[in-house]
Amino acid sequence: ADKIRIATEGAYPPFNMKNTKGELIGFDVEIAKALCEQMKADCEIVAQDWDGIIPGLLAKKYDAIIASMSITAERQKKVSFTDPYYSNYLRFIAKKNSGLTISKSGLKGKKLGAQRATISAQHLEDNFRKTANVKVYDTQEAVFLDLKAGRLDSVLVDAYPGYDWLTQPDNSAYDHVGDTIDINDKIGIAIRKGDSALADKFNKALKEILASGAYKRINGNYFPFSIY
Amino acid sequence: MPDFSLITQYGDRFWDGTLITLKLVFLSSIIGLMIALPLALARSSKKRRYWIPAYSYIYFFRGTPLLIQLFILYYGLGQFPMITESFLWPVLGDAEWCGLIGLTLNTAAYTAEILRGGIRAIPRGEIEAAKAFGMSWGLMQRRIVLPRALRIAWPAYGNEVILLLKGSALVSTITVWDLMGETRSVFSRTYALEIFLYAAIIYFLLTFVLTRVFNLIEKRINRYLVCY
Amino acid sequence: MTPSAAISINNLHKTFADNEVLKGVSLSANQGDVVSILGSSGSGKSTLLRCINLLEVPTSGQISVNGEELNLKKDRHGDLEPVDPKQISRIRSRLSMVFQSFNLWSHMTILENIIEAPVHVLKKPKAQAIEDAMELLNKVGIAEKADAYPGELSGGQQQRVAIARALAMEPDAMLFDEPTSALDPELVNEVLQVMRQLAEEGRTMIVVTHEMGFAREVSDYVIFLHEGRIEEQGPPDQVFERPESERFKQFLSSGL
Amino acid sequence: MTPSAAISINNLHKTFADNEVLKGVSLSANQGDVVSILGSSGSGKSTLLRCINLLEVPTSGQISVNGEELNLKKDRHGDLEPVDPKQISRIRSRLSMVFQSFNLWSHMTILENIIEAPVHVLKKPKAQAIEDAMELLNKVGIAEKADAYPGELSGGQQQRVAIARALAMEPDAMLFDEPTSALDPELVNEVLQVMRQLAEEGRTMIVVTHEMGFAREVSDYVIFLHEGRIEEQGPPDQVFERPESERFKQFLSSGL
Amino acid sequence: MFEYLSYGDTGFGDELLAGTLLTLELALVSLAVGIFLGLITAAAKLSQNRFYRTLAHLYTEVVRGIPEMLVVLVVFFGASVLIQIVATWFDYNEYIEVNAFVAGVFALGLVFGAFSSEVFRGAFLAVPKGQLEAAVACGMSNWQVFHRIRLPQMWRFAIPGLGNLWMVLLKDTSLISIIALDELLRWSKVAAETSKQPFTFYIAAAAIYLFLTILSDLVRNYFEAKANRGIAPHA
Ligand SMILES: Nc1ncnc2c1ncn2[C@@H]1O[C@H](COP(=O)(O)OP(=O)(O)OP(=O)(O)O)[C@@H](O)[C@H]1O
Ligand SMILES: Nc1ncnc2c1ncn2[C@@H]1O[C@H](COP(=O)(O)OP(=O)(O)OP(=O)(O)O)[C@@H](O)[C@H]1O
Ligand SMILES: [Mg+2]
Ligand SMILES: [Mg+2]
Repeated sequence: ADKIRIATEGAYPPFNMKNTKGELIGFDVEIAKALCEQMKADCEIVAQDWDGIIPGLLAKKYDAIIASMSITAERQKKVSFTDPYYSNYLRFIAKKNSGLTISKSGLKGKKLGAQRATISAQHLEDNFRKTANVKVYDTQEAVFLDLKAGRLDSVLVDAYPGYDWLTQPDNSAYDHVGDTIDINDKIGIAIRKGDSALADKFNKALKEILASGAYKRINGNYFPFSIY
Repeated sequence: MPDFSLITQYGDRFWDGTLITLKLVFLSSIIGLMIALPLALARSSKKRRYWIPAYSYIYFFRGTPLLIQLFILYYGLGQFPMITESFLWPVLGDAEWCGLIGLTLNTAAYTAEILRGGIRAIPRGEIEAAKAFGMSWGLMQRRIVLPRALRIAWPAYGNEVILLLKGSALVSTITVWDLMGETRSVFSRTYALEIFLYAAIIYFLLTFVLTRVFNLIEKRINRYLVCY
Repeated sequence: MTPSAAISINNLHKTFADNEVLKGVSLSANQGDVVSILGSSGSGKSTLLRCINLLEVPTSGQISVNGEELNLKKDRHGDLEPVDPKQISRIRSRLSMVFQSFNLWSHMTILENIIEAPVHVLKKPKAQAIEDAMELLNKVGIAEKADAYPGELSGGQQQRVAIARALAMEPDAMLFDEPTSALDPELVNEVLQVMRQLAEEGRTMIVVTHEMGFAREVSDYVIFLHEGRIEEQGPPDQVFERPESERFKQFLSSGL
Repeated sequence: MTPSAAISINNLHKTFADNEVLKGVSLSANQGDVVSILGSSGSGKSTLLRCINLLEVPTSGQISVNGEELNLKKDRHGDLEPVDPKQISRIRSRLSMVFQSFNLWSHMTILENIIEAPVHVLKKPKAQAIEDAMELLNKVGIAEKADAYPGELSGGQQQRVAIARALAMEPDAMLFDEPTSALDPELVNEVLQVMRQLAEEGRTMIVVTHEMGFAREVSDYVIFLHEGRIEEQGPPDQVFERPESERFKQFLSSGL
Repeated sequence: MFEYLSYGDTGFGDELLAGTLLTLELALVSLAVGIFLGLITAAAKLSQNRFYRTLAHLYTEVVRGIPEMLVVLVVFFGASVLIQIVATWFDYNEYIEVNAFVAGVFALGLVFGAFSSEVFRGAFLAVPKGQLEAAVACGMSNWQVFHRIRLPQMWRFAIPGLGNLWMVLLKDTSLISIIALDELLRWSKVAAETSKQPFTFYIAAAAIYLFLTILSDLVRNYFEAKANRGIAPHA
């Protein structure tokens, strides 16, 4: 079969990141590998900066994006998505006992951060930019770094990376605030419009790894609960 | 096919970003020039205790990318409790301030080097004449050397301000909502390449106007240059 | 060498790196004297003049202006250096120098050039300085150029501005370094005319020049420098009519 | 104006913008003639010389070199322009020009300066060119500077190299534009000496000069240009002893 | 803190080195492309042909006026899309790789060309007119005058300006990280985030850039001395 080239970002732990050897690792990467194995396809996974990831797909630099990308109406104007391979929620994180209440008035004048080009950032921009001080960062790490440096009162982040971050020992002074925000955010694999054959292949393989338990095993490597 | 609805939809964000960009460039170029004047004098001095520190400063800021300077200033310093707990934090904790400081320190180094070139190009005789009339060192710098050097260096300085304007785009990486910051955020929702085109046009117009302004001023201050 | 001389120099030496350019020069000019310095190229004329107002610091020797001796002290390397920058400034403001290449400040108009030092060094009120400047410009015959820039003037006009600028300091003495050698013959006459007038007014002047005619006609005293030493000196009649030094005879006969 | 003249110019006009600089100049030089062109500044001497080898294209008139007339045609604006670039190159390579400001190529050594055009324009073999160049350098007395760069030479030496460079083209005629006016008196003599020698060897030379002595002593024919016209011409004896034009008398008496 | 800087699988030392080499490679190839573009553009600006002149000035003004980051993005994505569109006209629907390195070099070269064309123009004009006339007077053809006299002398005036532009170029390579080339700055970012030691890695990157700058100065001094051989410093 043809080679399938898959792009991921490589800076979104624990879903995709690089280790000190310079290799790509993470949930997205493992899922991509499992799907390829299932499809018996020859795959190559490449890293691509987030800003250029959709244009790169359109320019046929690669054929699919498995990079925890939310399925949004705006993106669907440019690309198509497969069935979701996990669901996402948004959560605010702040210092323990920060006393913040999550509402327009409760966050008035507060400094809020998120990663640029994510659903969280769009959520903040759309709902809080008028009343609060919204800052966006090139990477998720930078958001957390600024939270710890005290430049941010709270950050809005995808639930799982947030969970992952909170479980690390040096972040024990922080916790979720407010409820889980469900904006019906589904994460899918992006492919070029018209590439429906490839979409079908992915969808089929996804069903198969869900059934075979491969998905569950990978999920377990990262989270003690199901994220599907 | 360019999507003009983007302009109506995101026009005010471009406008806000342009204002921030202009504010940063205006302030940093003026303050940078103030710093550059003494720096250039120190750099031109024959005394080691003046030129070595000036030279080191200039070398560092010209020899490393502005992006790294901004990162060190913003993320790097935020790592040290010594700084986050000090009285400087209200300033260094703020992204716009960091951007302004970074741009200012950077342009001061470049401008100092340009001014030094101007100082060196002053005919020796004009400086000797100033000495021969009993001018003290300070008076001579103030009345003859700096005004003359600035006139000689003016075209090169104009280039530097344009480079500063373009370089200011990098403050978007430290969460400032300048023109580039807005552009990248809007792009990351729409994935419409023409967003970059619009930004390019705005930047081009700004440099275009800036170039004319500098030429006008040059005509005024360099009236004395008579071409035969 | 009376202490009341306007300018007096005693046993001046100046060495550049290994090159001894002045090898013990003494000279004194009284109030109102015009002293001409002759000599071939490289003989040290400019260096001597530049030492007088410390544009070059001499290696050894004494310099007094109006009876006030310049304080020089030996630095670590044994070279002289000025002790008191204030004294240097004060003395320089009493000695005006007119350079061969004019050295007008090119970013200022003629008028600004002339009032610059009186206003900022002598602290003369600006209105007064302008009035005086216009009078001087009239005197050298280029008042109509007051608002022009130096680059817009011919060489002779620039040199006349340079003289006016020097006069504006109301100096005790004026130093001229080949004030005419950058000019073409027509312009030379213009400038010599102005200098003759100054001499007649009784200005103290020290003039490095190649214009024998001028030296002969205008000076009170002539000095011939050769390889850093004074080879011949005296009133012009004596020096030109009955030269003693062989070198000077040769110099005169080469005629330029 | 015989057609066999080495250089002949007929009714040459040259206008810059509105300024008519040459107003009909005719002149011819036979093989071996030395023609001197005198005239005050701005009279059009350089322009005349530069027209001969088409560094300036004349507005109208004819120019022949060695009997070959330069083909010029009118362009759209009615100005002349050369018809055949090959012809121009060929004629230029037979006329060597020596500039007032030397114009040596500063990125090449003296030797490279001299062999440059013979090798690349005349296609002379390099070894031969070097041999000939060394001979010429010997002739003008600076063979030991062959490997120096122009910047390392004094003015007089540079001018001699410029002459050697011109001679290396084995030209039919040489054009000199004030070859000594950038030099100091000592160096002037050096260069005039070399030119005298060339004249004695029977070279055709057209020389723009301010050196009356040279013009008188060396030339076969003297031309005095004034405001773009020839005001006086003839053999030097006649021109200097019995000048007819008032202007020229005045020019001679100003003496420079 | 320093274990992250170590060389090998446990640290980012080797990655930083690889990034540095890629940075140098990018900069050097862009330099070649940029000099080529700059020379052509300068020639166009000095030509008699009005069309070429206008075109050259337009190119310089536009590229000079747009942030380098945007030039990189526009070239990279614009070129890919364009090539793809052209390919479909010929019923070719397979992917045509626009190599990120090539695109990066092209973008940086475009910027360098715009700026250097001004340096070259000034340098060509600075060659003393008399020396050109001397060449013309010897009967040299236009081409001979250009490549034997004008071009070799031009470098003398151009090298200081080119040196400055090179410094800018060296640092602009960091923008290429946007199109996924792992040059020095991108590795520093990755390392800074993985290790959570931004200060360490940004300072390390700054030090490497400084080192490259010092190296460049030495090389430039060498070329400057070479171009100025035979020309007395005071003249
Ligand atoms: N700043 C300097 N450093 C080194 N040597 C110098 C310096 N200034 C002058 N000299 C040398 O001192 C000597 C005398 O120079 P000076 O300018 O006094 O001569 P001059 O008599 O004025 O000659 P000219 O008539 O050509 O102006 C010369 O040999 C010159 O090279
Ligand atoms: N390229 C040019 N464009 C316009 N005018 C020019 C040009 N070259 C010369 N002229 C004018 O032509 C006139 C004659 O100039 P030319 O150089 O021939 O004089 P000249 O006799 O050689 O004077 P000099 O002795 O000063 O060299 C001058 O008025 C000059 O201004
Ligand atoms: Mg002198
Ligand atoms: Mg002339």
